[in-house]
Amino acid sequence: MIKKILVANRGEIAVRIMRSCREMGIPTVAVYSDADRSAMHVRYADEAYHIGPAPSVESYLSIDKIIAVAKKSNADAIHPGYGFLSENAAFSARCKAEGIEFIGPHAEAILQMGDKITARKTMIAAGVPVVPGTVDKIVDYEEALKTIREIGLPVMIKASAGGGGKGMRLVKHEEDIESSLSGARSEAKSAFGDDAVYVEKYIDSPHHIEFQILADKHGNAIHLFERECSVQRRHQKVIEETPSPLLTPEVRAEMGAHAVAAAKACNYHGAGTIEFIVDDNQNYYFLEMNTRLQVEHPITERVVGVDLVKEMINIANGFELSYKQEDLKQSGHAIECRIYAEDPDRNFMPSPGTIRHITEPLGLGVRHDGYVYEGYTIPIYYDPMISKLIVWAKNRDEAISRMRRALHEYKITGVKTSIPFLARIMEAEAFKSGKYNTHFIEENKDFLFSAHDCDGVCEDIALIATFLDYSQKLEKLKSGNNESKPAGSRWKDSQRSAYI
Amino acid sequence: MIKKILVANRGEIAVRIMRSCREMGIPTVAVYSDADRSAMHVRYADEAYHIGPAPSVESYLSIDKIIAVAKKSNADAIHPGYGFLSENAAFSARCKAEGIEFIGPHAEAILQMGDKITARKTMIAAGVPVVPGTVDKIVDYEEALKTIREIGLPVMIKASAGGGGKGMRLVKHEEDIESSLSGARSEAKSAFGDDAVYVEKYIDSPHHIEFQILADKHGNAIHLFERECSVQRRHQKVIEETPSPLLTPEVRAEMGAHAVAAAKACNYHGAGTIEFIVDDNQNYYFLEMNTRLQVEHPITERVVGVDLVKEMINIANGFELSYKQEDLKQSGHAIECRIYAEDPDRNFMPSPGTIRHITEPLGLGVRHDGYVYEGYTIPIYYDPMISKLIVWAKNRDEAISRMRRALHEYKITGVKTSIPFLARIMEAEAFKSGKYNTHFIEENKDFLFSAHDCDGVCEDIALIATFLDYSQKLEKLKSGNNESKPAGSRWKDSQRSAYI
Amino acid sequence: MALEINIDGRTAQVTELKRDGNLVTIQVDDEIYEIDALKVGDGIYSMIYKGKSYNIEMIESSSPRHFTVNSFHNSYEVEVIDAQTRYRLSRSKGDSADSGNTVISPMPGKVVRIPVKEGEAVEAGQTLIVVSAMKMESEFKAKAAGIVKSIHAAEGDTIDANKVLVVVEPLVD
Amino acid sequence: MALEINIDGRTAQVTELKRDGNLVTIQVDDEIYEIDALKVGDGIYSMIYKGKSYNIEMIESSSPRHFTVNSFHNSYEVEVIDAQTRYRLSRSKGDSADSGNTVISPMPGKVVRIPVKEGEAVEAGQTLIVVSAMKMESEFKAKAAGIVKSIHAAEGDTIDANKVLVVVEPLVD
Repeated sequence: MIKKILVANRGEIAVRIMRSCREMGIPTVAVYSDADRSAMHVRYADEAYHIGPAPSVESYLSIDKIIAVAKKSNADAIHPGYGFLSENAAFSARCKAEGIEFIGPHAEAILQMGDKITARKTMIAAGVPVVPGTVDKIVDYEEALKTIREIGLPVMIKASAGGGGKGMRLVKHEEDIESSLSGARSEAKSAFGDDAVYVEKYIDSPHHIEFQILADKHGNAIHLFERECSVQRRHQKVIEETPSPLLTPEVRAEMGAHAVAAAKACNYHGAGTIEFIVDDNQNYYFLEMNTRLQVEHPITERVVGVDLVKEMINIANGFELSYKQEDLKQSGHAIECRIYAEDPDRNFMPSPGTIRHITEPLGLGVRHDGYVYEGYTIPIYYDPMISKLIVWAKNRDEAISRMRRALHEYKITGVKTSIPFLARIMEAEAFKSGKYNTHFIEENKDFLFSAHDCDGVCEDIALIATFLDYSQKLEKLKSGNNESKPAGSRWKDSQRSAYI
Repeated sequence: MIKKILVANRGEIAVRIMRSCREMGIPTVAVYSDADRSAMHVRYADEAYHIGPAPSVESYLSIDKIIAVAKKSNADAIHPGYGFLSENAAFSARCKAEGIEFIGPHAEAILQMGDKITARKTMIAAGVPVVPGTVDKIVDYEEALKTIREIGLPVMIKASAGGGGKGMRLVKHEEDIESSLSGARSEAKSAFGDDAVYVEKYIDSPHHIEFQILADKHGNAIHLFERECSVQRRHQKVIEETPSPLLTPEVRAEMGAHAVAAAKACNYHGAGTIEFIVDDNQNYYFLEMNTRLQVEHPITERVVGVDLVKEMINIANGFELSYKQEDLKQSGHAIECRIYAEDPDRNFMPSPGTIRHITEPLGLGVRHDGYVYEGYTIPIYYDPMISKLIVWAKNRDEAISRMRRALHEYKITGVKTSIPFLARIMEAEAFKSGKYNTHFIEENKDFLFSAHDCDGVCEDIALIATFLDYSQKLEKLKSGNNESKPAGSRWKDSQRSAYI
Repeated sequence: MALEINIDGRTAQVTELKRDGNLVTIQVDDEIYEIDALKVGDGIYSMIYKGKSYNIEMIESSSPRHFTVNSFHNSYEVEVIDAQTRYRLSRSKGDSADSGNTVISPMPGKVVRIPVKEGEAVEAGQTLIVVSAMKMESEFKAKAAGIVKSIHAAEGDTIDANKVLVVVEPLVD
Repeated sequence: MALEINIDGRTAQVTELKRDGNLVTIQVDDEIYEIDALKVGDGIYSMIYKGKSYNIEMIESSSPRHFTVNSFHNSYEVEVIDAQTRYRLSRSKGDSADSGNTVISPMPGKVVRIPVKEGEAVEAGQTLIVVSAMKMESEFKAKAAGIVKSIHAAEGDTIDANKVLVVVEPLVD
């Protein structure tokens, strides 16, 4: 039985994992870099150890340092969260060698699914549909040409070790094959140290739909239905929902069965996600497997009623799954918005800084997974996601209304965020009707970046607020008090004392 | 169709009602007293109007002022929340007379259920079990003596117009009947202007279990199962949960049917609650009906999956209920803790003041309904409840663990709160086992008010924190900066700038 | 710097030995602590000591020297003892000034009633003033018999916390 | 007091006529507003005007005079125009100083690369400096051809927001 868990992560996911540990009565150990002494995961954990400088490579990515803290603190298990070391086969193997339970899959499964060509082969053998394309890596132009003619243009050339769009080329014309092939290979070589590439048919206007799976160490595997993740920008998910507005019950059941088959094909244990690419006619193809907890796991938790982190810990403990497939059903509808510290109007440029004020969205059907607090400075070294806003309602329309309401409540100053942009998505016809694919943001950008109609009053009110805020600052400067923090308290106080 | 709703309330319930209105696309109107300009409901509403001085009687209880704002703002409906005017028959009648929809029952139902003797008679006629006792009011000693001998001692003498423990006497010995009767009558006369009293058998160690009902204007009524409200102090609910750990499915179904019968017996429409007193053997008796939304309604919403405020608005709109009894079931377990600004160690003395810091509990299974924010001053004029923390989990044990976790996360400074006391309740054996009744707090007070074991370190750490906080204050004073607000920012900042 | 601090009845000597950013070395009576203490919010401290993470909430009480200190599982009543407190303690032999003959408002509120007059003789247990806050009335009573020396509020007044309301001159026995 | 404020291209005269607590009378160009304006948090205003309740978030941008002003549905870019700004605007005929020849960091970050040297001739569109923040690299390019006049950062430096990084002297045409 696991007695103490080191969480090898930071930010909202570290806190989220510690929440489940606390509910299970398992003490937690935080690790933190120089930039994170004031971070919430350090405050939240039962123990906290410093592991090095701010850059991840010297702290959160340092296997040796993290193992050393686990030994020092007598943690007998490590949860890697997502990102950082979560899909690092060497880390999983090292934990095993050190006698520490890695709360995630064994190294072989990570390797098998991490290499895209191997993963494709495994899926083909398991009877899971894959995007039409090559089975083995492509080395020369002649072979590429032959294969591409069979598949038909357009195609994608992809790095086998790839991810994040690197080593990837869209080929529309035959004359571009040669240059794209060599470009992808050299990019793959420099990015991943491996120039293996393969070819897949290009699916136009695809949907990105993934299935959550859980598998124990006794060969049992179940799926927890799908997540629709087609609202993306720069290959990054922005909004996720479940159920998918696209899938029929029949296709859902079929995809779920394939997801379970995929997990069994690599002797998987733990939580994982099978990503599918789906066209408008619900033809679906295995894209890749994420061998970790996903950012967007809470929408599944809400609609299926399962705490995925607790299940991961139970699986790591060697327990059998506590659910059978037939126990599970989707109830109601959930949507997640990722809140980033960024400026949507300036090409989503990151906006790190100090949080001056937060009013968090609360109330019926709202889950908020965050880690920032008033006075906290978001470091420049890590991901700009500051929280995830998850709503549930009995149906999709009500869930959209609730998300609009929650976004309306969410007030934050000090940094710019994607909140106004997300609110616009909730008002976009294509989103409201559920008829959207991965081109949604691109196709709707005029609407998403336009301002609302408002009588002239709104603009004048904004001017008045600016006037008051700025003139108060000037007064502060004049009175010699040039602290930037407590702007306004005095004025506010004077109002209050009049009331009491 | 209702087009604009005035919310005649303040605090968390005003905000909670406005949330549902916002999701439905219905604009809201806030009213506020002198003490509430900075209150959240004023910030939340689409419109806000000042209605007078801080004392409720001159503002939130002023029917004329509220009606005037409704007319001025063209609100065509009023939601009264709980407390204030919510069970005021004259207000319901006045709304009707002014052509404004009162989102709650008609005046007759309020009157019928507000007078306890009439309510008892109505229930008896409807076949709902009531506590054994008198049907009509008791006027003389002889009659009282005869009745009490029939019922058997001990008994309660209660004011018909009563509430809040006023005009109530527990009688254990026959020789006390005469003095208790006259005492109760004179207290009832002075408190309610009505000296009618009645006699009920005293139920020892009772459970307080209530059923939520919804009834439309077309004669349809359903119940939404029970809430167990036995954790009380001074007749005030502290913690509620659903399902009740006491009830068997058979008794639950029977009580639910009686709750529906009770609602139908007064031609009720809207949301209401039938309170039962239940002994250890699950014998249950009608106690009273609350003709409004209850504080603890969110646990029902979570377990049944219904937004009660939206249902109330739909009913007011004249719609038929959107659920049939057989559509509803209890899924999982929910617990609510009421968070008060009070000092549990000083006999729960109120602790109004300015909120200096809040870290709100978030994450899986947590709903938080609050209204205070950092920098907000809780006024001295109104209820000390600052928020409600609601958790859900798939079963009762997990719900208790989750509530402990949520209470652990909830950090608040500036005012004292009941959080540490509530956390102790979650650790009390009687609560954990589900075997408790309304004497729970009294019977467990040694445990609930004792300190935890902790190695000497905890105490020393508290001393060190005190040292740092106080010495920093002294430094501020010396450096001439005697603003009380921004304590610490400078020190914190100096740390941070070293990181970036 | 050193402070004398009373915690739930125990009086401790707390002395800062060294400070380097948020790393402080502090002696509490005979124990020396090297502790990483970070103020993360107004009254909120994150402390790391020997790898353990502690969260401390400091809530100011009846005076700037009184705190309720919460660490979730434990709640302590703490008082910083300065020269004035020490003098008061020595004079009253352990009774604090407000316990016997002075009513100090523990919270903001509104004065409902003052059933005594200046110069009036009062018994122990007699109600001196009734204050209402948040729908709850609190009665403050004389702890010992005496003469009402001064009254610093009037019925209907809105009062702040920590304000002297009524002073009773105890009878000399 | 009066201020000139630019909002999404419009320049407005904003003048305070009267203030009584949080009730302020303010003239915006020709319009006079009697408004109940309460600061409820750092950068958070609750405004009530003709019964309507507005919530305004003020987020400081690239300088203390630049704000992003959010009112949920609308997001405005606002600049307070002081004497210095006015001079700059008049001189550059509408182009703000940082648009043409000066790279100012819009956010804190780390300098990844500076592929130019002082004195070097650069083309329009040529990358002057690459800054990384939150796993994302931003390239800042020359808006017009010119000569690199000065560089105020080095590779590997951690920089604050609103810092001048590179100045390019435009070619005179």
